Amino acid sequence: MTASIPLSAQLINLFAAVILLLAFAMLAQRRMHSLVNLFALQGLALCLATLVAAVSTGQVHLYFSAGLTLLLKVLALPWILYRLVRQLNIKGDVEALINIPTIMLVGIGLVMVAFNVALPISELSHTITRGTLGIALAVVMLAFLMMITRQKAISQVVGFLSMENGLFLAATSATYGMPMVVELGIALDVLVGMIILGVFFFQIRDQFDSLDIRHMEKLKDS
Amino acid sequence: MDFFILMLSIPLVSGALLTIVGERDWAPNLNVIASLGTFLAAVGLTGEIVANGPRFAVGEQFFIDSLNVFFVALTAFVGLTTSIFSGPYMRIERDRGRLTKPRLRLYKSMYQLFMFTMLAALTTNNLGILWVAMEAATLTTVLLVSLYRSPASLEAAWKYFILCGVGIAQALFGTVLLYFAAERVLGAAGNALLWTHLVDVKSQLEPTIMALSFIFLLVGYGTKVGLAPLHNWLPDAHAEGPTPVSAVLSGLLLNVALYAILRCKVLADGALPEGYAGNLMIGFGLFTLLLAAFFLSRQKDVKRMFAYSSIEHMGLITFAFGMGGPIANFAGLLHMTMHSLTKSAIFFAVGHATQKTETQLMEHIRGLMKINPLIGWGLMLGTLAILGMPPFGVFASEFMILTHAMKHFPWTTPILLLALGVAFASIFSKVQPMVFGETEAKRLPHAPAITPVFLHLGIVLMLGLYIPPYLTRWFHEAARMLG
Amino acid sequence: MPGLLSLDLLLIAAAAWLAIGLCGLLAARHQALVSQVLFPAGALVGLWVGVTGIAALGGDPQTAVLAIGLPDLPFHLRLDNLSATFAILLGLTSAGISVYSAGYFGKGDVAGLGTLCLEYHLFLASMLMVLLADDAYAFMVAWECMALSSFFLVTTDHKHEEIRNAGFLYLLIAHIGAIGILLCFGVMTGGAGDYSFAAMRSQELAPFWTSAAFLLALAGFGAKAGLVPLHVWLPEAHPAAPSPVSAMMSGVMLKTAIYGLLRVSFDLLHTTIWWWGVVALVVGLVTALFGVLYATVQNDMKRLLAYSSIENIGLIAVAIGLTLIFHAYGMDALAALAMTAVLYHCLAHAGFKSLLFLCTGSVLHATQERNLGKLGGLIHPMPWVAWLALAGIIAGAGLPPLSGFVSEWLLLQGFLFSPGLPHPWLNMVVPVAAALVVLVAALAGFAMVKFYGIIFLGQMREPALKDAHDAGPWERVGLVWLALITLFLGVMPSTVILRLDAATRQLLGAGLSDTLKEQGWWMLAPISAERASYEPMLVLVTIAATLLLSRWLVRSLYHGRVRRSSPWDCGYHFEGPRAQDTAEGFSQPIRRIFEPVFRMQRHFPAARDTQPFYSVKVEDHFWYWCYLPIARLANWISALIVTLQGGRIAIYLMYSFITLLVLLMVARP
Amino acid sequence: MISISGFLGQAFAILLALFLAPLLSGWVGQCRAWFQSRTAPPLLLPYYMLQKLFNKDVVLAHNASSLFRAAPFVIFGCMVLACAIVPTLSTDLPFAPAADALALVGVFGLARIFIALAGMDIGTAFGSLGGRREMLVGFLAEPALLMVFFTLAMIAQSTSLATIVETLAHRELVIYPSLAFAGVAFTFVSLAENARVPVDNPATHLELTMIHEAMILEYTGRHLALIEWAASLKLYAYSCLGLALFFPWGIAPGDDIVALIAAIPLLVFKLAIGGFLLAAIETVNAKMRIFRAPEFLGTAFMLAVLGLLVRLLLEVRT
Repeated sequence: MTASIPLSAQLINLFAAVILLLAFAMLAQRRMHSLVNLFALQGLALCLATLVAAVSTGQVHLYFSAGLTLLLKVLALPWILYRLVRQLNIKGDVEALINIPTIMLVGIGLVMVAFNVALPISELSHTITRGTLGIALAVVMLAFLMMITRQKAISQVVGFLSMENGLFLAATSATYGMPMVVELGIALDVLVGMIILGVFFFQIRDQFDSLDIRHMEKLKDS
Repeated sequence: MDFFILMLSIPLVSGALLTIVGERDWAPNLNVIASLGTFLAAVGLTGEIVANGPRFAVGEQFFIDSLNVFFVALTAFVGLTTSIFSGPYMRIERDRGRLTKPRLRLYKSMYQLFMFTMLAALTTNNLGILWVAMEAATLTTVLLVSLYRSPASLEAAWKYFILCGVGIAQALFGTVLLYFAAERVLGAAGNALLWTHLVDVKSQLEPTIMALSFIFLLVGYGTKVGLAPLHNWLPDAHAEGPTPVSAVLSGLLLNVALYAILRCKVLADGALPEGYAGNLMIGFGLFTLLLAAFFLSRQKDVKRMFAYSSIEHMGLITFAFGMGGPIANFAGLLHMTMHSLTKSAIFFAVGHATQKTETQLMEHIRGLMKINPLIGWGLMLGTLAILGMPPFGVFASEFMILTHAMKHFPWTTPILLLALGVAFASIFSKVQPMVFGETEAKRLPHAPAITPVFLHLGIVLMLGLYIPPYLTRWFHEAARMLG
Repeated sequence: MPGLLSLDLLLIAAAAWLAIGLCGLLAARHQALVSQVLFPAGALVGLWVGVTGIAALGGDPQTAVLAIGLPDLPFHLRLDNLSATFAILLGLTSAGISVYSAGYFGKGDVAGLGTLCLEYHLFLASMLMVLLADDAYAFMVAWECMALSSFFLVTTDHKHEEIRNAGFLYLLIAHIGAIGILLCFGVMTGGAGDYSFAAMRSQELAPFWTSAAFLLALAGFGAKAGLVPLHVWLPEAHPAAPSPVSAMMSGVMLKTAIYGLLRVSFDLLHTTIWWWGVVALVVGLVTALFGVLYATVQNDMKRLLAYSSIENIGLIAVAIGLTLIFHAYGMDALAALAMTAVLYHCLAHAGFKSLLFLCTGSVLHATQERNLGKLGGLIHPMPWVAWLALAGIIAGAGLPPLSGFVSEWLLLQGFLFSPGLPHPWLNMVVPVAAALVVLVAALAGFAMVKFYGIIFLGQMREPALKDAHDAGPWERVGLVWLALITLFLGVMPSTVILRLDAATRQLLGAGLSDTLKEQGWWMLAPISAERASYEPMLVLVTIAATLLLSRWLVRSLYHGRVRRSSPWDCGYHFEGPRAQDTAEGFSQPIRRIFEPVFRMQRHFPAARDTQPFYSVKVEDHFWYWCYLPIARLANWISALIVTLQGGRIAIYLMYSFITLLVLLMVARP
Repeated sequence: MISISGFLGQAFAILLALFLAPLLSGWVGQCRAWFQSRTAPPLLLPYYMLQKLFNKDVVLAHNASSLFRAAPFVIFGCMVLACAIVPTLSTDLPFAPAADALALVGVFGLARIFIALAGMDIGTAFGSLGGRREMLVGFLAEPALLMVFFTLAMIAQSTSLATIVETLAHRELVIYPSLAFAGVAFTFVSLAENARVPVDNPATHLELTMIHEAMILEYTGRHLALIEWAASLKLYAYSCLGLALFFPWGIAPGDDIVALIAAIPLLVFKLAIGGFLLAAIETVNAKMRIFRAPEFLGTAFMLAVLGLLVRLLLEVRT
């Protein structure tokens, strides 16, 4: 069966696998700098996957999409994050809530769930990249897991952005991307969101002297 | 001039304008005037739709039918009254030193932008743009929630941002899946996310994908609606933001998010076996209702308590839409309207009450009737209205929901009874001593903006006793559209 | 008035009440205007309602549709014999209470008289609308307006925390009851969401759902009427409210609940199952016994009356249960007898209980004291109130020749003729129930003697009581009016029952009029004169004649000399008022005999106490067995649930995640 | 409706009651004295007492109210009415439909309330004590009495006393076990209601045990006379009731003058026996503690209910 898959599909699958791998790496990575690096790499892989899809299908808006990803996920957001990390002087994350091997195990379980859920859908897809839908879902879930387990505000945000990567991968793999206007809107939202978050980090540090989200557990009912 | 374009451009332009001119003495008036303009445009649009039927705008990207025009009118109206209320309220906040001029500028511009995003979300025909607008609504309100820059408000805003961001990301996944399903029927042309097109082919959509898509959409937008257990951001954001923001969050944002779910439900119903989407919504609705009722009994902060009350009502509305059918849908729509009007009125009254007593802790608020009878009566009547006491309109919808549930889903009624009973006891036992009783607090010199409170309550009262025929027709049409 | 139906006249009355209320709000600053003009005007409207109701009895049902209400469901109104009966009750009783209020609220400084006037008349108007409503929505709106306005009336004096708590408890139970009623209507709703009563009447329900509807109605209306165990609000709310309001609530509002129960179980549901009757009978008996026992041990005069109202509602429920049993077995004549007892007791209780509550109002105004332990001897400064209250307690104790006896007599007749029920168990149980009813009636006498004797007789327990003043002219008019109603109902039962017959006939298809018509107006013999008869007029005349004759004879044959001296008291001279029985002391035998029924905390003086004292506190078991456990349970659950909101964002994210995962795994189409 | 002869008969019955009642009290007192080996007071002692009391001035406490002064007349009126209702000589009484058995209980209740209230009026220690105890006895005795009537009413299918008596008097000789129960219960209730040993003792002012006497301590002169007379009327009414219900033979069925006249000596004879038995009961029993009274009356109630159930179980054939 493998032989029948065209090269472009094999490439996209490869990049998807890389994205998944990077998601795992981010789950395990504790140093903030490296985390941002990994995020940028993930963005790059996504960009390349979109590009391959664009080349192989010849759809114009996928080129735009790839370009947008490059601009936003590979250049703009990592740059903003680097600046934040430097200005806020964040070195590494504190010990995660659960130890890393356990998280990894949970992550693997999630990947299995995601594949299982996506399987019936993938079979319906006519695109060359249908197998990657499961990977995309897995990336979303891993990002989710990362957000749950991290304790620094900034790493939560990286997790959030990684989740967006997973969503874009899904969009690309399942349907060759969303309509242009939607993708632009999404990109704008992400960018604005990031800027607002940047402002936010400073406010949080001013108020709490730290970006540790454990300081933000005052509002509760119990 | 096209009312639709006018309605969307007024808040956008005035938002920009308010950012540019900064905080001047007349800025609050500009805010009100802009809201009034939006409201008038919305009224004009409504009249147009009622007279001529549904229409498109900007190609097919926007679509206004009897379902959303009703939300548009409601949103514009509550937006107007809230802007009227926020004038005196924010002035008092500034005098108390809680807010500075730049923040007031931020408040007003963000307020207008928020109105823009919500109106856009309501009127768009494109489910992708709907998502974008919902996300934008979150972004604009995050800054409003953290307006006081206190630790608590920052924490609330952070939670709001992250939880809603994550939630909405799932909605995006759902949208992608929906697009995926639609593309198989409608082709890769750009109209595969247009709701009008989707509705035409809804029965041909692939059930497996639609089920998955609806789950993601429900969880995603449900986070914004405040469905338990995805509701955790809601009480924090409501309690820590300025009161006008609480009023619009509760009165409008939740509605818009629920509206998004409703649009998706119509599609899911077409593609999926009978009752699938409905049962999910019934489950969420009941769970939310019950949980919120018990949360209510432990509240100390007045705004937080009413935030939980919003969760409770959202649960009830979700339950109503989950039951489906003309009566329940009608009741759901009516309840959304009533809840918006009543809850924002309550928040107005609560806002003044907290300003006068300088605390949000209920045990320290006493004798409002003595401090200012209008505020006292406003809060008391508002509370009774929200608790479903006739002759207020909330009762009309609860009446239909409960009787319909008894007839068609009798097993749910014990849960409804329990939840409504607990909610009643919890809220009323706290509000009553706040309103009644003795107090040492003196009357404050500020004149409260009490008109919006009684305007809202007056409408709610009227709708409880008499729903004008055109409104009825409109509701019916919308209810029919929901299936 | 040509062209106007009785229904229109009643609607005009409701509108007039509303208008009076609004005038009161607008004229809030002119206390004299509000009290001396508006309240009497309200009384006139009440009279109008009563007269219209009387005129409407026996006529065909009249219907109307108002332009307001829900879409597709405008307010349907209907005036039939049942609603007319209760409209009479409402109109005539409220006329007396309103006149009384003119005096009561005119004196002293009543804060917020304008709002009070609005609430009061809104209360009246909504009660009238409850009676007229012919669809579920209109009924519920009127019903809850009634609850709401009465809640505000109860909390008129909201400075005191216990009054606020009483109001809260009242509204809570009323609301939960209302939801029950609503669900009951939900069961009966016609297809396609037709909420009108007409649609419900034509609806065929499965037996399970019919029973569900009945039980929901019993619970829902029972919460309002004060059936055990939903009675707890009643003894709290009645003392808290101003006396005219207590009178209105006890005398009229509780009856609207009875009206609702009758409407649902005999009109809207057209099948009757025998065990419903047993349920109502048992609940009613427990309520009546419980109410009367607690009434006897109260030390607060208004609480005492409140518990007595619980007792009377219990008796009414017993009668309803009996009616249901007879009706289920098709014994129409007996069902009609029991139904007449229901309606008659509603009327009677409305009269005498309002009268008694208003008397407590006068006492309260004159002495500022509700505690029986600080009253006494008030017959001297307040002869009007005292003598009129005597009529109230005689009726309340169910003694001839006043109103209370007639209904109890009818009820017992119903019990007596029950053998012949085709159910052996019922045949056994029913006589025992009758015995308990008699016990209740006898205990009611005890409670009434305590009430009257401690307040009005004996020596004054506080020196300040000497300055008490009698009721003013407005108040006297109100009291006399209610006393006249009590007397009229007592001595003219046949006349009244002949009119009420229309309502009985409407509900059951049978009535007492056939037998009654053949007899004179003075005679009440529901089955036949050989089997049972009662001629209250003759009783009254005989006693009165003997009284006058013997007095005249004694005076003319002997003399009428009187000397005054100190009381003899068996030669002891414990002159002070402390020697009399206290309120606690008077009820001591009851506490002793029925000890397990009460939750008592007693303190006995010890041998070495320097300041020995005795105290006893009687509380309601239901609080400890029923309400507090529920409250604790709810508290416990909520304590558990709030841990969900623990403040940690990671946990919140996890909820979201788990929800998603669960749905993905479980919710497959 | 009301025939002249019936009306005359009614008037005669009332007058007879008024005349015979004190005599019955005197007779019971005399019998008691014999049983206790005392010198008996004259049979007509109650008449002398009444005469003396009517002649005396009324001495009222300073704070006696109008209710206190009115109560003796009301009580007297109630008792006269009761005597008018109870079929003594004939069942053809125009007043009989005025009140059936239930209403009769009501009339007794009315009298009881007035006497209890009058007792409380002066505000002395004994007065209110008496009132309280009277009501205690009352609420226990009333249900028992009604249960007795219920049993009888079921036999006769009527609560009208006249009908009951007629049915019982003219039935074929069937032994009703339920009647036995009812009879015993009725005796118990009558003892309690008429302030007799073992519940109360009319002949003593021993403070701690008084019921009836405690309430009327403050009464003097004509008021006391009326109350004493009313008390003997009550005893008479109860006695006649008992006789009519359980030994109904000899009561004239209609306005038959001969039977009516024949009924008088029979009634006097039956009353004499009854009074003798009452004195016997009062002598062989000891007065019990006031808190035993509930047990005593509870027993009566139980017996009456048992009678009812026996009636339902054994005698009703459906």
